[in-house]
Amino acid sequence: MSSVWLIIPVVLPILGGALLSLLRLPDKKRNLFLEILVLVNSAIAIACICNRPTEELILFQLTGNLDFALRLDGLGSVFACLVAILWPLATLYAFEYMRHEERTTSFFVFYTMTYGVTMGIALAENLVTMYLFYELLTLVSVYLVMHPMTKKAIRASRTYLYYSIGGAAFAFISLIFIIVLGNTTDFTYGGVLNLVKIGGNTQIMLFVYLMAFWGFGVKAAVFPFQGWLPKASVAPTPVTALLHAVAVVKSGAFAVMRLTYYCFGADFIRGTWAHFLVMSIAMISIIYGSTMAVKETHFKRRLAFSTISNLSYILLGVTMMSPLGLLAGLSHLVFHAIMKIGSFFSAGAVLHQSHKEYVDELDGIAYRMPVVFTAFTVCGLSLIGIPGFAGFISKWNIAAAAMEAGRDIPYAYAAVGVLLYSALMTAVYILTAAVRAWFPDQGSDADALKGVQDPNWEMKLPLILFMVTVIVLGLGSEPLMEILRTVAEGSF
Amino acid sequence: MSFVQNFPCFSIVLCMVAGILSTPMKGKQAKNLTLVVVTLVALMSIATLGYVIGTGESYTYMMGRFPAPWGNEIRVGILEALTATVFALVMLFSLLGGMDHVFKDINESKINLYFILVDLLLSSLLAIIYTNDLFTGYVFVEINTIAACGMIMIRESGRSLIAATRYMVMSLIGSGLFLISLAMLYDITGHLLMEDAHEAMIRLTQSGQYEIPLLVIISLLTVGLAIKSGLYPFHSWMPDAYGYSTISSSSILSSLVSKSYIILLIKIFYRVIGFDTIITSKIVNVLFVFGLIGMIMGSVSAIMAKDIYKMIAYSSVAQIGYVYMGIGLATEAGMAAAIFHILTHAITKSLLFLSAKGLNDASGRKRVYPALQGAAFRNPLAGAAFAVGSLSMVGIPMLAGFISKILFATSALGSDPKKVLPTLIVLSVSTILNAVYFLHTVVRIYTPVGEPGEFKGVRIHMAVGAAAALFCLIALNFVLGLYSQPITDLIQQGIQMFA
Amino acid sequence: MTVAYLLGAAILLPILAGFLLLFTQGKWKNRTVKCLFLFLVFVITTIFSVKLMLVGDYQFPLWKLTDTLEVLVRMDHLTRLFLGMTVAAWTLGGVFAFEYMKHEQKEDRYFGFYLIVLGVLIALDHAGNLVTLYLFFELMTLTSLPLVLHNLSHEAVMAGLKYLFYSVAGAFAALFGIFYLYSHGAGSMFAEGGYLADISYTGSQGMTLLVLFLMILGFGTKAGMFPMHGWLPTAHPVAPAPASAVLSGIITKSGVLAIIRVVFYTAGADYLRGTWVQYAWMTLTLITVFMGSMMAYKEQVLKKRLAYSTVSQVSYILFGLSLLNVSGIVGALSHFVFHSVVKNCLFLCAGAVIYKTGKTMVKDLKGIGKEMPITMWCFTLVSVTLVGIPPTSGFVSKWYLATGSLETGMTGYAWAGPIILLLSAMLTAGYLLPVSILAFFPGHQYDYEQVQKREPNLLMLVPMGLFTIAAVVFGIFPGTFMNYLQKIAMTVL
Amino acid sequence: MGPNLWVNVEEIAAVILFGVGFTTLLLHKNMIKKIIGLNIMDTAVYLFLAAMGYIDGRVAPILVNGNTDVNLYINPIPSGLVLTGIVVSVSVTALMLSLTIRLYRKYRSLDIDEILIRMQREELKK
Repeated sequence: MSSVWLIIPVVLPILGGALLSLLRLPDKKRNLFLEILVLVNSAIAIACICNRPTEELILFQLTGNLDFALRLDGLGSVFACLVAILWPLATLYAFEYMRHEERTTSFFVFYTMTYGVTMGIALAENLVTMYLFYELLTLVSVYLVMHPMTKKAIRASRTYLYYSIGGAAFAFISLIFIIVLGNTTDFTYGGVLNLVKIGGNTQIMLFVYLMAFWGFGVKAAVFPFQGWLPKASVAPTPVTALLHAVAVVKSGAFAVMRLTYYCFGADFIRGTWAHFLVMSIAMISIIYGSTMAVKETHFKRRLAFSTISNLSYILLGVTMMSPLGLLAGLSHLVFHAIMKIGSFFSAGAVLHQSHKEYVDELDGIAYRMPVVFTAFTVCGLSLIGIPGFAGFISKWNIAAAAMEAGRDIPYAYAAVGVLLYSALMTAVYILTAAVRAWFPDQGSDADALKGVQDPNWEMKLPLILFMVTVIVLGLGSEPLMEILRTVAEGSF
Repeated sequence: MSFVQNFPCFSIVLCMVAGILSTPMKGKQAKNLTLVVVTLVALMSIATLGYVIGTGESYTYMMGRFPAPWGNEIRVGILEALTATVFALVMLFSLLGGMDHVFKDINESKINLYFILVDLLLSSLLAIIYTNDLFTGYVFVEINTIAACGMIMIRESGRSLIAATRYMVMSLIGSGLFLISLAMLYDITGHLLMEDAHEAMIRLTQSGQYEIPLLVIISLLTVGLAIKSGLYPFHSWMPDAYGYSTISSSSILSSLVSKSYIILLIKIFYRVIGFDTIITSKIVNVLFVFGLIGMIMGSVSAIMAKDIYKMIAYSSVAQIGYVYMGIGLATEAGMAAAIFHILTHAITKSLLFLSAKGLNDASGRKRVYPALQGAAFRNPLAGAAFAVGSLSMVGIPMLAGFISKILFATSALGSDPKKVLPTLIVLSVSTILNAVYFLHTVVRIYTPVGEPGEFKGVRIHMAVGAAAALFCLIALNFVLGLYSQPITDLIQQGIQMFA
Repeated sequence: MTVAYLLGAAILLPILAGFLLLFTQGKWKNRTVKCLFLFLVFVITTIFSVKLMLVGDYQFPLWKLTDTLEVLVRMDHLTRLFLGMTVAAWTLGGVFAFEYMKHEQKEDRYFGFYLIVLGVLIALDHAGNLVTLYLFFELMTLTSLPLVLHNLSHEAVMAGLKYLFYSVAGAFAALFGIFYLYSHGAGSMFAEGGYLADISYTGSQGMTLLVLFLMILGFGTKAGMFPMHGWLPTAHPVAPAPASAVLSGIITKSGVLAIIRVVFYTAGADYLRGTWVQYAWMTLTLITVFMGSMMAYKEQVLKKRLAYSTVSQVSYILFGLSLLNVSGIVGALSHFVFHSVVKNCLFLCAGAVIYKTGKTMVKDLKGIGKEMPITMWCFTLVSVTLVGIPPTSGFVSKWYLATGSLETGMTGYAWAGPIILLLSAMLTAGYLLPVSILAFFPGHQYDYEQVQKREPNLLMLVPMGLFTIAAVVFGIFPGTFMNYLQKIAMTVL
Repeated sequence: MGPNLWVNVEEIAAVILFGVGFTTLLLHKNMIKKIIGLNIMDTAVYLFLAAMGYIDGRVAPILVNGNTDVNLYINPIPSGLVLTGIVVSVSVTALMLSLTIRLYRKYRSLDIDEILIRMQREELKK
């Protein structure tokens, strides 16, 4: 395939979104238009991934060695593929979810645009391009957070904006260092740093890495920059689910992967103080996220806190600074996306059908909405890391990476401990909700849920698909792991 | 001698003549004349730029009949022509963008006066850019000040009068310092033309004479011009001056006038004193520090500001901090970044002021934030323009601001190692602060008003000229953001031509 | 690969049947048909299992989880022992429940999960490597949860959550060890005698001992070993009686199975012998034995008393294992079988009492032996067995345990073990026999006029009777069985 | 130092005057005094320039008897500069004065602080 095709997955949704804002179609036609657009886009994206064009596609030449360029490599393919598969389903879900909301057209305009921008992050060939799409992602997604237009939503969107832009500002520093002190700005497995040029400034470079880790990590909600994520859960569920479980936060994690393995190079960081620090950051985030999730009783916010901890699982894998670590990060990136979008969609379905927001209102709801709660339970068990579900595989990988790293750096063993602690907390916050839903206390008020039932197929279909995927991947993900392993070793 | 070589001189003279011609005219006629003149100047500057790029070297142009070292000269290089082009274009767009307000804000009998001032201002700007003679520089600095002051006070509200007074006092202090430094410079070199003064300067530095007077001169000169351009902490006059004059004035003042002094400063640094001498004098370090402080404090003040114009005005303080920080890096790359930022800031700040006015119109002329809620829906073009300007200021890729940021940061890496991290960190922090106030406002103007408020159904359609101006400025922002390479190359060449 | 299909059938049949029941909740019009269907499933599963046990030893990967993790199944003597016990107890418990569950709500859900757990347990018994073990261990926890909180009272739900979190926490502690072993080249498959002493294993000794201890502790949670025993007395009594029976009789034993797999099939007894892990483990089990019986002695609610008894008795087994010698293992394995039989029976008896009279407190049981003589005879007989009065089965196992303890020659422990066992046996007598005494000899205030026969029907009596007979027969004729266990013990060391 | 000081007496006076003017312009509250300060400051510079251009024993650069010998006259350029400067300062002074008048008309005060206070009061009234 010619590399010109690469531009399509990025630009088509953006143009499609823009077109939508001009057309002002009635709801039904709009939905059809959007679904087709998104499907076509996903199809093209997957076609690109299957027949990978090897050469790059330069969009703009900024200055001498800086250009906006797209290229598809292994890591990008994984992310792009994930996004391409999840987006059509999420869009389908959103149609039903948003039916009774206002300003749906502008919502879908931005929703679709976000697709293109996320693709841009996946396909970016160099740090500058990724930075561009990273910033754009903030901008297009901020509307989605403020969409309810309540005071709370606007405040949340502002917080989100400041955090993201701020993070990018610090990531920007690393961009500069890579431009100046790297052999090239293109992502290259193993890093691009020119050690001759760096000379004695290794400490500064490590400091810069740390700043960039935090900078890009803001989107991945690493401690102490996690504050925006729970707040942003005021957004409509399709947004929370897709953006705050897949697109936005995963972009952050993806960016950290790019930064670590494709810019600085894992070898450069391994064993330094920066390595210890980033590992600690990831661990603290995990502990913080999962503990707070237990404390939180708002259903969606609880899941948001869970996202915080799970994102740091990815980062924890990444910070093992080994191919195995990258594999671990990647597998959790994929699996967490599926299971978290599944659980968010369940929470959204509950909200949509019954307007229940708090966990303690869920008594017995599972019998009213069996499909939704089966999906939630399956995704939740997967989040805990129960074997037989997808989450176990990725946690296994993370632990294996940590154990491997632990041979040289015993500190990494702590990561396994943290992982298990968090798994326990996950069990607590997921299962208390699930048990409540399935096994209500006898005294609970059965009338509170009168008339609540499963949503229609547009919401159920994605849920069922996610649930099945979680189980299938949990039982047999051998082919996927083989692909991911080659990617993580940089040979894809 | 090519005919094009006359253009710089022509454009200066043309502006003056137009000013004189406007005296008996009615406001409308004066306006048309001014627009024509500004357009002509822009075209001529472009032609000059083309010519200079073509020949690849600068030329001096003798004013009057006396040759150097006695006569008066202008000098045209790439940088001068480029700056003149951008300035003329921004001037044109600013005038177009704020034209209807000029007629609303100003007493009808005085409208022609306003355009006279504009003409004068443009001529003095061009003169400051082109001049090769220090004292001519001083004279036009004063003319610039007078014209600018006139443009502030012509609105004749109490606020604008006081703002003009403050502006005037600060400017006079600045130009006083500048003048005395010139006098001393003349004292030790015996020349006023830049080349000759520079040669004398080289001789002096080589022989090691007059070290202390030289230091005094450099300090006075820098401080004088820094005060005039509003470097923190000499910025107190800015918010009122920009916030309470008619919008074209605000736009022109913030994007051009204060920048022209910086251009003059850079020119003197390179062409008279010699950049190496400047570096050894450590004055750049002072500029660097104040630049950094300005970047932060300007933004902090902008966050505290309660109305949108003051916010933009304080943001100018921060941006001037950026420029001085670039100069303070004491490298050629830093200087190039500073100059690029001057251009970026010129097009972005005018865009912001003009669009802020559009939003303000859509909100019953209220300038406080709560009134602006949803203004972007009532005036879509202004909203979009404000958003683009804000994003550029924050430094979103594809827009001009991002390139300045990249240039600043990369040049920081090439400078004194002690300056690397402070620069980068302050740059990042300042970006965040920028995001806080600019994007806050953007979010605000794009937040629909809940229940039908007082502005229900209000929809502002901008005048054709204003709309065109906004479009052009947005386009310029994207051009600088996406195809910056030619411009940065030109700046680099221009700096080399200085030496 | 017929064995694979057979195995798949044995695992999937109950699971699928369970799901069928879950999806058709409340739609079975005829209860008899449902019970017959269930019985059929039990019988077929049993037949499959027995066929599997007769195939001979085998070991093969079932499928791959990822490119490095595979699900491995294995049939050896240990599997046979556990599998046989599981299927038998499950079938009898199921039959008992046909009657018992009449007075509970939502019995379809109960039977659904009951069947699913059976499938999972069959798979767990077959686990051939640590990952497979862990996989089915977790699934067992989750699927058995609905059995615990079946009646949905607040108390039951809370107990269920407690059960869940303890189990999950324990499993995660074990998981840490699994992670460690795998990443250092161990864990591929179980082997008699362990393989951590092999050269290919790269883990450091200190760390390995630590993770082994964690694994023992973690899997020991399921077996109610101190300090992770807290859930057991809470969770077992709130479940319906047949569920309590299998929970106490079988599911706690899966913790034992897991520990055996870790200690004897992964680490190797030699690896642990004489290390701090052995001492610590032994200490914990002894504490549990003593503490469990003390608590049981103090407890007044019958089912809770039985639950505490489980805590203490399962640690007998663990104590035997911790001795790391043949006698200890034989004692442990025999006690596993005996205790399963006995505890199943005891809980079923308690269930029968509750079913018929609704009495739960020990002091209410005055004279119950006159009303339900067969039930209480069963109760008494197995109680005697558990106390370990010769010639019952309990005596045999305790004899072996004591011998094993003395054989170790470990200073202090060699003697402390038998003493505590003796103490605990006395306490056991102290908390079980008074129940029988109270039941049969209510004293002279008891109004014999009021006595009415309340014996339950055959569906309940037959399982209880069979368990009782088994307990007694094992005690009287332990010879062949003990030889079989001896054989197992020799191979694993 | 001593002799140098004496030789440069005009320059020293100029610098002192400049300081006086500068301070007045910067710190004085009264508008008129500010303007006076401005003028003192400018005048100081002119004095400085004129002193520089003056060469002992020569005459003003006005051709006398058609004698074009350079060594006869003082440097004419500073004088030219002073003239230009005066023009500039006059216009600036005029502008300042006009501003002052307008301010006075509006606020009836010449004290800049007072003016600010009154302006704020006025705005509050609106």
